[in-house]
Amino acid sequence: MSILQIIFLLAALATLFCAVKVVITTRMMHSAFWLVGALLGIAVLFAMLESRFFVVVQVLVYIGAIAILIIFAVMLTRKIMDENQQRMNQLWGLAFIPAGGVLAGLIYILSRWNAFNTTARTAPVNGEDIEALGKALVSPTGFMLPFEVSSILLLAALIGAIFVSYDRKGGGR
Amino acid sequence: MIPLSWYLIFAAILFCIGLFGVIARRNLMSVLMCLELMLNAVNINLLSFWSYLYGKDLQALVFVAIIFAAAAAETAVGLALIISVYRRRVTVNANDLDMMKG
Amino acid sequence: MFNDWIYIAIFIVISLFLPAAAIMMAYFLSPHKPNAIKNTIYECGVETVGDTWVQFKVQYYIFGLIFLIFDVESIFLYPWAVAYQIMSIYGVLEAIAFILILVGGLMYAWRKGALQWI
Amino acid sequence: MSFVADPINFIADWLSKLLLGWGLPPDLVMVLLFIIGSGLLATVAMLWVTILIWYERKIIGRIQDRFGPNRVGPYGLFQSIADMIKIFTKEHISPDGVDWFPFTIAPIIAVGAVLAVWAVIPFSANFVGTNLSVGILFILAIGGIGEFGIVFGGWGSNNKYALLSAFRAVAQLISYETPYVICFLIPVMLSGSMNLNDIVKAQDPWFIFLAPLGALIFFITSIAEVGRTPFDLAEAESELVAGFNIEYSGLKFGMFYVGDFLHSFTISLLFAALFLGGWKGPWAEQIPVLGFVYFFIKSSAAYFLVILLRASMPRFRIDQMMDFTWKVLTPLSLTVVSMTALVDKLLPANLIWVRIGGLILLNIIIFIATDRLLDIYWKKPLFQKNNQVEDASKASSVKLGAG
Repeated sequence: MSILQIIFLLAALATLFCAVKVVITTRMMHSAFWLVGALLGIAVLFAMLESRFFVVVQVLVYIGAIAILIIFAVMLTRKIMDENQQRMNQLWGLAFIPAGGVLAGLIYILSRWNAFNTTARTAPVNGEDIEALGKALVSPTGFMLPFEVSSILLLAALIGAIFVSYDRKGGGR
Repeated sequence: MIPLSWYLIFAAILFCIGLFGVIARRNLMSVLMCLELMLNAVNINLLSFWSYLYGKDLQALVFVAIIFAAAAAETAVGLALIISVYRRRVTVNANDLDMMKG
Repeated sequence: MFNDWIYIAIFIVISLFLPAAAIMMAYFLSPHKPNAIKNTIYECGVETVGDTWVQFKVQYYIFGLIFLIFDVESIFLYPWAVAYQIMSIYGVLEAIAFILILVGGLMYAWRKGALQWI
Repeated sequence: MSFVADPINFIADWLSKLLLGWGLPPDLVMVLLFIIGSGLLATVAMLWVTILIWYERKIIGRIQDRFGPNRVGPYGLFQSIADMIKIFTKEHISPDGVDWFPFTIAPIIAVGAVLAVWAVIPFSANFVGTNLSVGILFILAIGGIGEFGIVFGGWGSNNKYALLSAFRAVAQLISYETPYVICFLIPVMLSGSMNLNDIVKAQDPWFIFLAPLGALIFFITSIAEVGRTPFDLAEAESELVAGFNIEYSGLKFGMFYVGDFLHSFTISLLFAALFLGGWKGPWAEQIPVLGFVYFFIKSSAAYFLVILLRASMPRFRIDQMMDFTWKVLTPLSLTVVSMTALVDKLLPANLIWVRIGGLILLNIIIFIATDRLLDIYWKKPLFQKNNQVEDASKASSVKLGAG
C-alpha cells in the first residue's frame, strides 16, 4: 500500500464515521458539529482528486456558510430538542432495506463497468484550469446559460426563504 | 495509485448513509443534514469522474459548481420552511406534521 | 502538484499543535484547586434554571441566508475574475447582469425590512 | 544565490543538500524541510505576538498621554513576556456541565485558523510558504473555519451569555464577510490570478491606486472580521459580560487573546500584500531580503492604522453596525467591483497613467454618489420610515466621510 492509499483510507474512514455520527446523534447541535467533520473529510478527498478550486470552495461554502446556517436554524428550533425525544421513526429498521438495496445495486452495476478499476488520471496535475473555467462560464458557446440560470436560482431561493421565514411582526421567536 | 473504484464505493456508502438518515430520522433538521451528505456524495462522484476520465473537459466542474448552488438554495429554502413550521406548530418532527390529514 | 497540499496540511497540523502544546504545558504548570463555587457557571444573580436555552431571533437566520447566497455567488465570480484579463467586454457585461440579479434579492430583503436588526 | 541576499533559501538549499547527502529519499527530505520550515514560521508568528502586544500598548499609551509599559526590560519590551509567564501559571477552571470537546478545541481553532493564513503569504520574492494557486480563496475558507472557534467556545461553555454573544459575534462576522468576499475580487480581477505571489508581482501601480474604494472597504471589513474597536461588539464588556470567552481562564483565555492580536497583524499583512504592493520596491527582485524589509514596513504602517482606529473610534451600536454592512458596504462593494471591471476593460491597458486616472476618477464619482445618496437617505429613507435607519445612515455617512 502506498502512502496515498493510506491517506485516502484514513480520510474516507473518518468521513464515514462522522457521517454515521450525523445520522445517529440525538442532540441536533452535536449532529451539526459532526456534519462539519464529515464536510472537512470530503474536502480532503477533493484535494486527493487533484482539484484545487473545489477544496477551498467546499470549505468556504459548505463549512463557512451552510453549516453556520444549519447551526443558526438549530438554535432557532432548539426548544424541543432534548435528549429524551425519540430520535428515529418507529419502523426505522425498515430504512435499512432501501439504503442497503441502493448500495448493493450501485456497487453491482458499477463493478460490471470496464473503467471501474482504472488508475490512470487524466486531470491536469496542478489542479483545474480556473482561467478556462471562468472564460467558459461567460462564453456564449460555453456555459453562459447555466451561469445566468444559477443566479436566478439563487435569487429565487433568497426571496423564497425570506418570504417563508420572515415574519414582520416581532421577527419571530 | 488509488483506483477509481475506491472513490465510487466511498461515495456510494456515503450516499446510502445519507439515504438511511433521510428515511429513518424523525427530526426535519436531521433529515436536511442527511440530504447534505447525499449531495456531497454526488459531488465526489462527479469530481472523481472528472479526475479519472474527463480531465480536459469543463462540464464536470460546471456541474459541481451548479450542485453547490443547488445545495445552497435547497438548504436555504428547507431551513426557512422548517423555521416557519416550527413557529406555527412548535414541532420539527416529520410525523407530527399532519395538518393535511382529513 | 500535490506538494502544496502536503505543505498546507503540515502547516495546519503545526498551527493547531502549537496552541494545543502551549495549553497542555500551562495545564501541567498551573495549580488545580477546584471547588463547588468556583466551578459554577457565571451568572448575573440567580443560578440558571434548566438548560441554557436562550430566545433566538430569526434575524440571525436571515443574515446567514443572505451571506450564503453571496458566498455561493463567489464560486462563479472568482473564476470569472481570474479570466477577466482575457475576456471580451461581453463577458464583463454578463457578470454585471449576474450581479444585478442578485442585487435584486438584496433589494427585496431590504424592502421587506429583513435587514433591520431589531 | 548568496547568504546575505537570501538567507532563508540559502539555508534551505544547504539543508536539503546535506540531507540528500546522507542518502535519504528525496520525498522524505521534502517533507522534512516542509516540517522544519512551517514549524519555524509558525513559531516565529506565535512569538511575534509578544512584540505586537508591546507595540500596541505603547502606541495606545502615547495616544492617551501615558507611557505605556516601561518597567520590564528596555522600553518595557519584555512586559509581554512577563505577562506570558504569569498566564502560564494561572489555573484552568473548567466549569460544571461544559461540553468538553468543543470547549477545549475552541481556543486551539481560534489561534490555528489565524496562523494557517501565514502559509500562503508571500514575505519576499521567493520566500513564501507555498505558492497555492487558490491562495485568496484559501484565506477566505480559513476565515470561515475561524468562525467555528467562536461557535464551539460559545456552545461548549454551557452559559447563556457566552452562547448569546457567540452567535452575535458570528452574525457580525458573516455580515461583514459578504463585502469582504466581494472585495477580494478586485485584486484577483486586476492581476488575473488567485495566487498571492502573482498578485504581488502584478502590482505595477499598487492596486490601492487602481481601486482606492476597494482598498477602503477591504480595510473596514477586515477590521470587523477581527472584531476590534469600533466593531468589538462580540466582547462588549458593558453589554455582554465578556463575550463568548467568559467561562475561559488561564492560557485558554490567553489563546483567544493571542488569536486576536495575530489576526489583526495578519489583516495588515494581507492589506499590504493585496493593495500596497507586498514586497515590491526598488531592487526587491534581486535582493529578496530587501523585499522582506519593504513588506514589513508596509504591513507595520497598516497595523499602525488599525491601532489608530482602535484608539480613536467609539464602538458602534449593533443595529448601526448591521445597517452599515448590509445597506452601505455590500451594495457599494458590488458597485465598485462591477464598475471597476467595466471601466478597466474600456480603458487601454498599456497606457498606465490613463488607467490610473480613469479608475481614480471612477472611484471619486462612486464615492461622491454614495455620499449624496446617504445624505438623501438620511433625510428621507428610501424604503422605510424608521428612526433607527436614520441614525444608522447618519453614522455611516460620517464614517465614510472620515475614511
